[in-house]
Parts: sequence; structure tokens; C-alpha cells
Amino acid sequence: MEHFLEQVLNGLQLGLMYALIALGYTMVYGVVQLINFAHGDVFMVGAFLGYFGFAVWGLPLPVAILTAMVACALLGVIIERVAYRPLRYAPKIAALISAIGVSLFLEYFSSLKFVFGPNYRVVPRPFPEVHWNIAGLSVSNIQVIVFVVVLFMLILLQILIYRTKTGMAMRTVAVDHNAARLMGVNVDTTISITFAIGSAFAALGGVLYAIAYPQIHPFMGIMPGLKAFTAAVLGGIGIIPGAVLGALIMGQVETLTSAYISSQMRDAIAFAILILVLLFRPTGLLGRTETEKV
Amino acid sequence: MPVLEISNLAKTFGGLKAVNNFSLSLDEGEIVGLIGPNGAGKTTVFNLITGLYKPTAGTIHFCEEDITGLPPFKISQRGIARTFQNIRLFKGNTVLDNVRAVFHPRIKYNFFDALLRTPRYNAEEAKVTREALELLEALNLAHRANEKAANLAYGDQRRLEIARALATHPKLLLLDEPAAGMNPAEVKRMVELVRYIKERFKLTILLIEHQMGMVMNLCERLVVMDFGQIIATGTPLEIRNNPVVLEAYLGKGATVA
Amino acid sequence: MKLSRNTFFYFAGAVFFFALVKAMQFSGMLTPYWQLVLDQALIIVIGALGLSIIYGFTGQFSLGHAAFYGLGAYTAGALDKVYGNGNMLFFFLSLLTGAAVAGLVALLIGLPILRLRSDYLGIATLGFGIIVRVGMENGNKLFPVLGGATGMSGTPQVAHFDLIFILTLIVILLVRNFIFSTYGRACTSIREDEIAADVMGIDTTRYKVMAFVLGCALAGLAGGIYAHRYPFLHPASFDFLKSFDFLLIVVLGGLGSMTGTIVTAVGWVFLLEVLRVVLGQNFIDWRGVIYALILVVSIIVRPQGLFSGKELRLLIPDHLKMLTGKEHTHAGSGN
Amino acid sequence: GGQGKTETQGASGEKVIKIGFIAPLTGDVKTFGESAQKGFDLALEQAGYKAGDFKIEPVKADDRNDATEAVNVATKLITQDGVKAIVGSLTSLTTIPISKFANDNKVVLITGTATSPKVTVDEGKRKEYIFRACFIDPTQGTVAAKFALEELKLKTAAILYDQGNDYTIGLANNFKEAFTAGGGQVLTMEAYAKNDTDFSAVLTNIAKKNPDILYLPDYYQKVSLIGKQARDKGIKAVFIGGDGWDSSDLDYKTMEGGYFTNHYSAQDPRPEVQNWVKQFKEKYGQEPDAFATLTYDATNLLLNAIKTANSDDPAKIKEALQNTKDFSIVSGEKVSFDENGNPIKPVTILKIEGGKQKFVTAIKPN
Amino acid sequence: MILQVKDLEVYYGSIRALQGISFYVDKGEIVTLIGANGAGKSTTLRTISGLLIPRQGEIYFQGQKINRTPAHQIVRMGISHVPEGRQIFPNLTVMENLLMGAYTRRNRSEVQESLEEVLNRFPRLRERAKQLAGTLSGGEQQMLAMGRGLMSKPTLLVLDEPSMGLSPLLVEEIFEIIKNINQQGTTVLLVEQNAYMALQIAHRAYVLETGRIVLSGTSAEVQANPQIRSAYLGEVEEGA
Ligand SMILES: Nc1ncnc2c1ncn2[C@@H]1O[C@H](COP(=O)(O)OP(=O)(O)OP(=O)(O)O)[C@@H](O)[C@H]1O
Ligand SMILES: Nc1ncnc2c1ncn2[C@@H]1O[C@H](COP(=O)(O)OP(=O)(O)OP(=O)(O)O)[C@@H](O)[C@H]1O
Ligand SMILES: [Mg+2]
Ligand SMILES: [Mg+2]
Repeated sequence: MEHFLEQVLNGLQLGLMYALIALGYTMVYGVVQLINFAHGDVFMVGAFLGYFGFAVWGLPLPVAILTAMVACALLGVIIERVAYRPLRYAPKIAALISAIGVSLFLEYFSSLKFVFGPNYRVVPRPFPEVHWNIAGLSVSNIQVIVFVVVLFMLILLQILIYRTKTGMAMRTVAVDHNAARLMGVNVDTTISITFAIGSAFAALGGVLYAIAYPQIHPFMGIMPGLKAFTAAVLGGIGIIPGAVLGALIMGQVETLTSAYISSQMRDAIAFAILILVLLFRPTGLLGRTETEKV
Repeated sequence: MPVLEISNLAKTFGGLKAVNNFSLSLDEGEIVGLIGPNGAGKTTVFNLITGLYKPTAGTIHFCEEDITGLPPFKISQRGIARTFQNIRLFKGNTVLDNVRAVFHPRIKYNFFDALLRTPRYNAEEAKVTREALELLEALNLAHRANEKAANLAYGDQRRLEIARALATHPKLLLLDEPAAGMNPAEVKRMVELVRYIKERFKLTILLIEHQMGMVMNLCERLVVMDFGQIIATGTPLEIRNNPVVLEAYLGKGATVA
Repeated sequence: MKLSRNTFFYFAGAVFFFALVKAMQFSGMLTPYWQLVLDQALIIVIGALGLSIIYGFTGQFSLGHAAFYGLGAYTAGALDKVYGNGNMLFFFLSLLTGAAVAGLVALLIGLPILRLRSDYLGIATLGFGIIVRVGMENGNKLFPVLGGATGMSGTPQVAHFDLIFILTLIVILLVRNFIFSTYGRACTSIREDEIAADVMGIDTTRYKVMAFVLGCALAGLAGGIYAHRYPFLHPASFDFLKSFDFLLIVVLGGLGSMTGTIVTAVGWVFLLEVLRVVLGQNFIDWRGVIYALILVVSIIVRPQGLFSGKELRLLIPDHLKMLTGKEHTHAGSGN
Repeated sequence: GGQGKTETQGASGEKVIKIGFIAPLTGDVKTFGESAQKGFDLALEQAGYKAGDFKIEPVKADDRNDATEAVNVATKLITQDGVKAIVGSLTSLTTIPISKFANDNKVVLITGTATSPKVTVDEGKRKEYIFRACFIDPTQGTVAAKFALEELKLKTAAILYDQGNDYTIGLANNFKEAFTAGGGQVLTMEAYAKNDTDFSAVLTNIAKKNPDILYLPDYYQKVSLIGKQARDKGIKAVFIGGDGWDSSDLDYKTMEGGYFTNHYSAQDPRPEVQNWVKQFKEKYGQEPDAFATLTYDATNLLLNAIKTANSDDPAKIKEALQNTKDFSIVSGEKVSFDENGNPIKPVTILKIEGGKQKFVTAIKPN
Repeated sequence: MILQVKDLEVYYGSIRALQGISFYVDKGEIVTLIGANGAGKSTTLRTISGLLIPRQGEIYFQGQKINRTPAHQIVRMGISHVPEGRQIFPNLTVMENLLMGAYTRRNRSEVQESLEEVLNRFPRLRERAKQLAGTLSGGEQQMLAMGRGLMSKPTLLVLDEPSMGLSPLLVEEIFEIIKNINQQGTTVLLVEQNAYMALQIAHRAYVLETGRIVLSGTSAEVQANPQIRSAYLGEVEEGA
């Protein structure tokens, strides 16, 4: 039993990691309806910048994180300007292709020698890791931090989207740019803000990820990005709490499969469950099952 | 023999009874108008008849056959066609292909004929194309056959939707506000058009329309809905003077062309 | 069955191209390297046409195409390796089996998941691709010949340009015939408006599944040819990132255009190799960067793709040409 | 590609032989490819771009660690650039297909690091033109198992490997076989996928079984991550691994106390080794890793064969390679090849101690 | 003159939708543009509200040139455009839609006042305040769009076919409301297919045909024109 609880805790940590990335992913999707495949790579850039910040330039951790967040916010805004905005009124798939291009660009460009280089870097712990023993379970300070950050991001996003004017603007932009304009919404600015926030969150996620799994390299964003996106879909893409729910489920499924069924089959089973869930809830767990009004 | 027989139809969305206890019978060759305030449930009735929504209660018979709960495409193949309140064409396809596509269930060549281009394929394709063009001709769209549907003017799109519906060889045609957004002169032409196709294709027609000019001119019988229920039926003259309808729908100064 | 005029010209063009390639081979202008690249391009053409049917023409977003490519490759490769003896008959039989297996799997998975819409369908197919990859990595536990994660070598290398070219020609012709038939029109109407298609009497589930099965079978066929042209099959060669390659070929070519798919597939394969040559040894690590930039720039320059909805005249049936101008449009931007 | 071309056309009329180099120079394992390239470059540089009467002209190509690209690139080098021999590629995934092509076209190929037996022998047939400078998968696994049982006297083991990488699968399977045969007990064998970063589920299971050994036959970057999490889970087992560990980027702090099988020890006083380490550091400012060393050795083996044959005929070079006798390379003294093109050399065992690699012993595999 | 349009030319790609039109609206007026489908009425309105950028010509609003001003700023200047086809926000509730209409306004109590006003005008919307706008029927959506347009307290209200798809009773109501709004001081530029009704409440009218203004005058003058009577009011029988 204790063993099982420990596995659940493992799953929780993994799920929270996915949630960290999935939140930003799903927010951007909610506003621009674009699978921003570059999100995972912005996450990577964030991890690198954070690493340089506290491990190479010797900045205090909060400053390093903030720097990474600001830089990635800027990066996100630039990506949107350059690669997505020209395609805003093109078919959706065009922007998706552009996103794949941007993703590849960030990966390959980052692995050039004079950028981050192709090496796998070991990330030193910026603070000592502490383990607490709670009811026979070992909980680390990193796990607690990640938990708090996810919670913080979740609440912040919910407030932002449902309680602020900017959030309302985002929700109208999500539906119809021209109608939003006619309300006085500056669509360009709103989308820029969306990307800035999404990318800043990606950076925050990246740094925490690099602290929890202390190794970074230019292609590190692909898999977590994909898994996080899958989690967002599982929860109902575009829906903020859905991202967290989906991520937590993914984390549990993967961990429990590894632990009790077969580590080889882990991804297969995780995705099989995803497909099954979608068959019963075609728009994800929290997604509105909308009968299109004809 | 009634073409369409609806009894005690109901549909609820969450707590909302969009259609409730709705019964209607259409005889062959009739044009019946379905009118009522916005949100009365008229379009929902169409969606129920065509199978897009599954009814909460009630049955729908078409030519004696129970079609309640059949999937839309099967209902269409039985002989019910419709147009949409918000135009739904195959926008990126050509005008001609919009029409030809719906010949599909009646095409007489099989998959392998298609892959191998057998004489049967050629003959049948030629026939379908000819028939489609005839239909477009009838609706005065033939000259735009190779235009993308999205590029058509609004009125042309409305007519293309009708052409496409006719291409399914329906016995019963459901028209959902075909004259919406048209000026009185255009409405008049639409009235002519509906008369013409009714005669030529031997149709029974159920028509939703808010333009009284159209409804009163065309229909032999009107059914008025409000809050999902029928509140009145009768000839245009009767309806025009029905106080309940005046109150709920037509308004005091009902202008009727 | 009489040969229609444009089919005749299609074959005439094909013969001309074939003769050209032969002449270049003979004169040594076409080195075995470029020959191999050309063969690869044709293989990708076949696979991409499959996705073109699924996504370009029927509007079903699939991110799992490479899985079916892999299924075909492994099936055909293993069959021919075990039972074949370099015999042509076996080559074709194994190809057909590979395509059939890919198609059958597509049928089984397509029936349930094609109910999903757009991005949800995309992620479900992507997930299926990952499941298939795990299957490939563990396939040796059922059939040792598959090699599992260590890959499978020893497939007979009997595919060569002549055969691949003829197969490609046939596939293009069949896909054309499919698209310009009532089945193709059923597919494009589903792409444009599924609800309207349904209400107008088209069994949407059936044609979505049909398009998916056909498209995946083509991917399987392409995979089978790959297995007979490239000596080593490995699960990594068929993972989800490869599905993106097919997707971007189809989109950059222009949705709803076979011509676009064919041209872009060839262009894409050559681009990667030409970049190698152009960049030389000293700038080789810029290859990925430049490739990514080309991708972004080309989609921004032509968001609707190269040929969106347009076809080369050669591919249009005669009886439609009389109605049309120079180019025939049968499809939209399909967003 | 063009460097050196102008020189060859110079007046001297020197004889030129082109040597291909194939490695992943882009993509997610670019870092391995670049290491290998450094080994290759340094070997050529030290030889003055000469072997016997021949001037060496290298032709490098990128395979992005993709089987299809590898075949394309090998075809290019062989049929278009006219290379007579190839050094590469790095992984079995790319080397198996190109070895077939090279062998069919009678071009010599020697890989530094591709360990799958299928590289040189496939379907029971020896590919005569194909050689390698590293051990095959079975060797390291077997030696590590023997060492653990006999020297460390450890009796139980858990194995954790990458299910998508035949290098780690090979080592894992052979370790298991040898360890069980020698009387040890493998408590559990778990797998993960290439891109995984979280191993807590399987590590929790392993921790419960409390094995003496955790065998981690993967590359340095992955074992660093796993090692860290294993210690976090309270696993006290001795870490044991293979030559993939050999890199300055290994997380030495975490892996402290672990053992790994390797081709050589940087502390080996032999001049080959000392020169190599010193010159590599001078030139690149870092320690060489296994990819660099083995590719360096492979290149030197090839250069030696060209010199011995003094010919640019691949058939003769192949003969010379096969007959290599007592040739000293970094990863072994007096190396020769067995009938399958695998080098006969001892396996070195190193220990991570005080943040450094420490030579423990060298074992000749049977 | 609150709005003045001069020689406006607008293109969609290479299609010239407006071929140089000029007109004006005086303060306190209701001016209507009538014309067949595709004449360019909506295009004119979209250009005024900044959604489209004209290739030629000028637009002045209260003396300020606005033909290059972005749409979101034009709203702030006091033009509120209720677009054709409603374009409400289906995933927002009715209430949120209304509040979006006041997006540019800062004073909360004033916004609250306007909200009350609108909800009183459209009691149906009050009933459905919490419902998602996407599930409203056509007519309800039109009311919502109008209500939302009023929430910015515009100087100039631009209405594109507000009666489309509405029941006769509601059409009457809508026109009543327009008249009412106008009487309370809001200038209205109205595009309508329902030419009868439009001409009845408008002070002046312009007739658009394929991107040109072919006729203008007071409503009475326009209504009296025989060609208009046949082409737009359908009063004279044409040859079938
Ligand atoms: N898919 C749906 N989900 C929830 N509510 C719906 C749905 N479809 C219709 N409704 C509700 O059902 C009621 C009837 O709608 P319907 O579209 O049938 O009205 P209508 O009579 O056609 O009105 P109009 O004349 O304005 O088109 C409306 O209140 C609408 O909000
Ligand atoms: N987005 C667009 N792209 C291309 N052409 C367009 C677009 N919108 C409108 N047009 C064309 O511009 C012309 C004017 O259209 P507009 O919508 O302004 O007409 P309208 O008078 O409002 O007609 P309706 O009564 O149908 O609303 C038409 O020919 C139309 O086809
Ligand atoms: Mg309706
Ligand atoms: Mg308009």
C-alpha cells in the first residue's frame, strides 16, 4: 500500500511537470486555436537561460528565473510576429506548419556551437534538495515548489481569463477578430500578450524542469511538449483546469503503467487511454461537448 | 396519404423545451408555412426531421415509414432535403461539384468502375454532369458552374443551396428562411422560384420564413409556433386575423405585401 | 475501355520522363546517389498522396501517417525476407500485403476515431502512431524476424527505379480516378461541411473511413517499396516526427491538389539532399536551421500551398475540361 | 564538397585517396557526432593527412542519425565522391544499413562505435569490408557481469535500459545472461524510452527489491539523470555501466563509486593514450569521450591499413585491415581483428572515484 | 456633418467593391443605405469602422480623418458598428457579451447604467443573461448584437441589416428602437434590405448599385422614384 502511494506520488510529480508546460500551451491554444509546436522549444530556451542565469552567470535563482521568463516572453512575442501573424487569416493548418518550422529552427539553431551548443549539460542544484518524510513517503522540496507553482499558475490564469478585461478580450479574440475589433479590442496586442504570458510560463516551467531533472539539451523540449499537449487535449484543449487535470491523469497513467504493467508499454498504454477517453468524450474531459447549432 | 406525419415531437436542451408536443401532417403537393417568433423552435423542428437532432420524444413518419432516429444521410436518401438558415455550402468546391456531390447515393457505378474508368463510369459521370447542369440551368446558375461556391453572391448562394437540395431528388423540401436578407423585389423573385420548382419537381414544401410577403403569397396553410408549441394553424387569412398570432408574432401594424 | 485523351498524354509524358531518366543514367549524369534520391522521392510521393486523400481531400487531420508507412514497410519487408527469394512475384505480393495490412489496421482504428474532429483527431492519430512504434520496438517478441528495437535487416533489395516509377504512375492514376469520381466528390464535400454532406445523403462515416483506409494503404505501399530499396528497417524511421514530414508536404503542396502533393514531395526530398551539397562540409550543421527557415518562409509566402485546389491539366478527366478554363478547381483551401 | 580539392590538383601529382566520414552532425545526437569528428580530425592531422604514398582527402557527411539519410549519404560518398573507405557511422541504427551498402560496393568501412554484431555479420554472412574499433555488444555486458560477480562479489542486480536503442539492449541482455550464468540473480529488468526524463516509477520498484547492482548500460547523459533519481529514491546499489559513460559531461558526483567497462583508461601510461589525451585537450580544451577515442582509433586503424597496403584499392586495404597485427591504439595494445572484423582487445574497467575515472583492471574477453 | 465619406474606393484583392462613393451623415440624422445583395453596403460600413482599409478616398468623423485609424480606436472615438450576421461571441454569456460592448469605457457606474437601459429595452436578454450566447436563436442573437452595440454609448451607431431573420413583430420593434435611440440623440447609419421600413424611419437615403451611389435624397424622394419602387420595393411587376 505504501508502495502504491509512493508510486502515486511519483505520478503526481510527473503530472505536475506536464501541467507546468500544458498550462501555457492550452492558454495559447484557447486564444489563437493554434497547436503551437514551438511551445516545447520555448520551454527549452527557458531552461537554458535559467541555467545560464544561476549556474554560469551566478545570478540569484529568482533573478535568473525572471530573466528567463522575460526573455522568453519576448521570444514568444517575436515568434508570433514573425511566423504566425502573417498567417493569421490563412487556413489554420498554415500556422501549424509554420509552428513546426519554428520548432525545428529553435532546436537546430540552439544546437549550433555559438548558441547553446549540442551538448547535454548537467544542471547543478541551485539550492540543496531536502527530503521530508511524511507518513512513510518521501517528499522533496522541489516537488513542493513545483506543486505550488502549478497551483499559482492555474489560479493566475483563471483570474486573468475570467476576471480581467484582458481576459475577456482574449476570449473574444478567440472567437472572432473582427467582432473583437468592433468592441475596441486591440487584437494584435491581445495576441501578443497571450504569447508573452504563455512563453513566460513555458520558461518558468523550463527552469523548474531543469532543476527537477537536472539535464538540458536543445532537443529536450520535444517530448515534454508533446506529452503536455496531449495532456491538454485529454483535459479539453483550451480549457485551463483541463490542462492540469489531463496532466495529472497522464502522470498517473504513465507511472502506474511503468510500475505495475510494463515499462516498455508505458507510452502505448498512455496513448491508448487517451484515445479511449476521446472516444467517450470527443472534446476531452472538461471540453464542452457541443452539438453544433445548425 | 400524408407525406410527413409528425406526432408529439419534443426536444429539450438542458432545461429548455425547444420543441414540445409538436404534431404536424403534410399532404403531398402542399406548401405549408412554419412561422413563429425567434427562438420558437422552427429550425429545431427541421433539425429533428432531418435527423441532425435526436428527438426527446415523439415520432416522425415519412411516407408511412418511421424515420425517427435515423441518421441524416439515410433520411436524405428516403427523400427529404433541406436548406439551412445559415447557408452551408461546400464552399471551396465548384458550383457544379456542390450539386454533383449529392448525386452520390444514386450513382450507378461502383468503386472499381471509378478506379478503372470503365465505360459505365464514363456514361454515368456524363449523365450526372448533364443532370446537374440542367438543375443549375433551372436555377439560373449554369453560367457559374465552375466558380467556387464561396465566390458566389449571397442570392446565388441561396439558390445554389436549393439546387443542391433538389439534386437529392426529394419528395419533401424543407426551406429555412430562403428569403432572409433579401429586399422586397428579391423576395418576390424567390416566391416565383419556389412556385416553379414545386411544380417542376413535384414537391411537398415546408417553409420557414419571417418575410410575410413570401409566406402569405406561397402557402396554403400556416402553422404558427411559439415556445416550442403550435399556437395556431390555418389559412393565411385566418392567421393574419388571429389575435394570438398578432400578439406573439405579427405585431399590430403587420405590413403584408 | 478506351484510353481518354489526357490519359494518353499522361502516359506520353511519363514515357518521356522515363526516357529522360534512362538517358541521364546512361550518360552518367544521373549518379546512383541522385538516382537513389529520385527513388526516395517517388516513394514519398506515393505515401504523401495517401495523406493527401485523407487530409487534403477529405479533411481528416492525421498526424500518424508514418506509422502506416512503417506497418507497410515491416510487413512487406518481413514477408519477402522470410518467404521470398528475390522473385518479382513475391515482391509484388509482399507490397500488396503490406498495403493491405496498413489498410486493415487503418480500418480498425479509423472506425472508432474518425468521429473525432480536427485537432482531437490529430492528437489521437499521433498517439496511435506512438502505439505502433512501441509495437514495432517489441514486435520481435511475437515474430523474431521483425528485430524489434534493434531493427530489421536483410530485406531483399529488389526495388529499383523502373519498378518504382511504374508503381508511382499507377498510383497517381488510381488516385486521380478516385478523386474525380463520385467517391472523391463525397470526400471533398465532407471536408467542406460534414453536416451539410450528411444531410444531403452522404454517409460521412463511411467515406471518412474509406479515405483513411485508402490513404493509409498507400502509405503502406510506399513503406513496402522503401523496405525493398533501403536495406534496414528501424522503428525510429517511422516515428511521429516523420508523420510531420508527410503533413508538411501535403500542406505546402496545397490542400486538395494531387499535383501539389507530387511536386512538393519530390521537391522536399531533393531540398534536403541539395542543401547537403550546397552547404558543403563546413556549414553542414546549418542544414537543419536553413531547412526550418525555408519551411517557415514558404508557408508564409504561400499559405494556401503551391497548388491549392488546382490540378495540372493532365490530371483532369476530359469531360470536365470542356467546362473549364486552363486550370480546373475542384477544391478549396480546406481550413 | 570542396576542401583540399585545389591542393590535389596541384603540380605535385601526388596520389590521393578519399576517405569518407559519416556521423550525425545535426539533430539530437549531434554532440556525439561532433565528438567523433574531433577524433577523426585529430587522427588525420597527426598523420599529416598522409598514409603511405597517399594524400588523404576527407569527405564528411551528416546522417542526422537517420537510417534513410545514412543510406543516401553513403551512396553519395561511394558513388559520387569516390571514397575508398569510410569511417563511421556512430550508432548501429545508421551503421547497419550503410555497412551493407559499402560492402556491396566493395568499399572499406570501419566504425568507431557501432556495437551491434549485425554491423559486420548479417544473416550469418560476414561483410568482408566492414570493421569496427569497439567491442560488440556481448563483450562489455559479459565482462561487466563477470567483474561484478568475481571481483566485487555482488550477487543481485537490476537492469535499466533504453528499449529503443540496440546498444543498450545488447549490453543489458548480455549482462543478464552472463550474470545469471555466473550464479548471480537479476531481480528485475526495466526499460524506458529515449526521451524519458522521469524514471521514478521503475526506480521505486527497484528500490523495493534492493539489488546490489544497478546496471545502467546507456550513454553518459542518460545515466546521469537516472543515477540522480536512483539515489533520490534511496537506491544504494553500485552503478555499473558501459563505455557510454565515458565523457567529461558525466555527472561524476552522482555516479561516484560506480564502475564501467571501457576501451582504455586515460591513466594508462602508454604513449598512445597519453598523447591522445594531451593533444585532444590542447586542441579542443576538453577531455575526449568514448566517441572521440574510438573514432580516433578507427581512423588510425584504417590509416595504418592504407599505409600497409600502400594502395587505394579497397580490396587491398581490406586485406591489410583484416591482417592488422599487434597494432597499438588508444583503446588497446597489440590489437588485431577476429574473423568477424571485431578488434581483439582487453576490456578496461574503470571506477568513478573522487570525481575522476580510476583504472581498476583490464580483462581479456575470451 | 458628423460623418463624411469622399470618393471611397475599396478592393478585395483585385475586386473593386466600392468604386468611389461619397456621402455624408449629419448629426442627429438617420441615414440609410439601400441596395441589392452585393452592392457594397456592408463594405462601406466595414471601411468606416476601420475593418477595411480603403485604397482611395477619405473618411472624416467629427472633422477628424479616420480612414487609416485602426478599428479598435475608432470605437473609442464614438462609432459603434453592429455587424451583419450578428457576430456575437458564442462562448461568452449574454451578460459578458453586453459588457464587451462597453470594453472601451472606464466608468463602471455609467456602464451599469447603460446595461440597465439595454436590459430594459430587451427584456428577453435579461431572461437569458447567464446563457451562452451561441445557443440563442437567431432573433435573440440579433437583439444581443444591438444591445452590445449600444453599450459603448456611441455618437454614431452603424447598423448592418439589423432586421435580418427577425419575426415581423421584432422587426417592428427593432425599428422602433432605432427611432427611439435616434430621438435620444444618437446618429444612425443604417443598412437595410427591408427598404420599406428603412425609408420610413430614415431622414435621408442613398441607393447603392455595384459599388456606386446611383441615387440620393430624402427618404420621401427616394421612395417616390419609380425605378426604386420596382428594383427594391418590388412593387411593379417585372417580366418573369
Ligand atoms: N444545439 C442547441 N443547444 C442549446 N439550445 C439550442 C440548440 N439549438 C437550439 N437551441 C435553443 O432552442 C430554441 C429554439 O431555437 P431554434 O433555432 O429552433 O429557433 P427558431 O424558431 O428557428 O428561431 P429563428 O427564427 O430565430 O431562427 C432557442 O431558444 C435556442 O436557444
Ligand atoms: N471578403 C470578401 N472577399 C472578396 N469579395 C468580397 C468579400 N466581401 C464582399 N465581397 C464582394 O464585395 C461586393 C460587395 O459586398 P458587400 O458585402 O459589401 O455587399 P452588400 O451590399 O452588403 O450585400 P448584402 O446585402 O448581401 O449584405 C460583393 O460583390 C461581394 O461579393
Ligand atoms: Mg431558425
Ligand atoms: Mg451586407
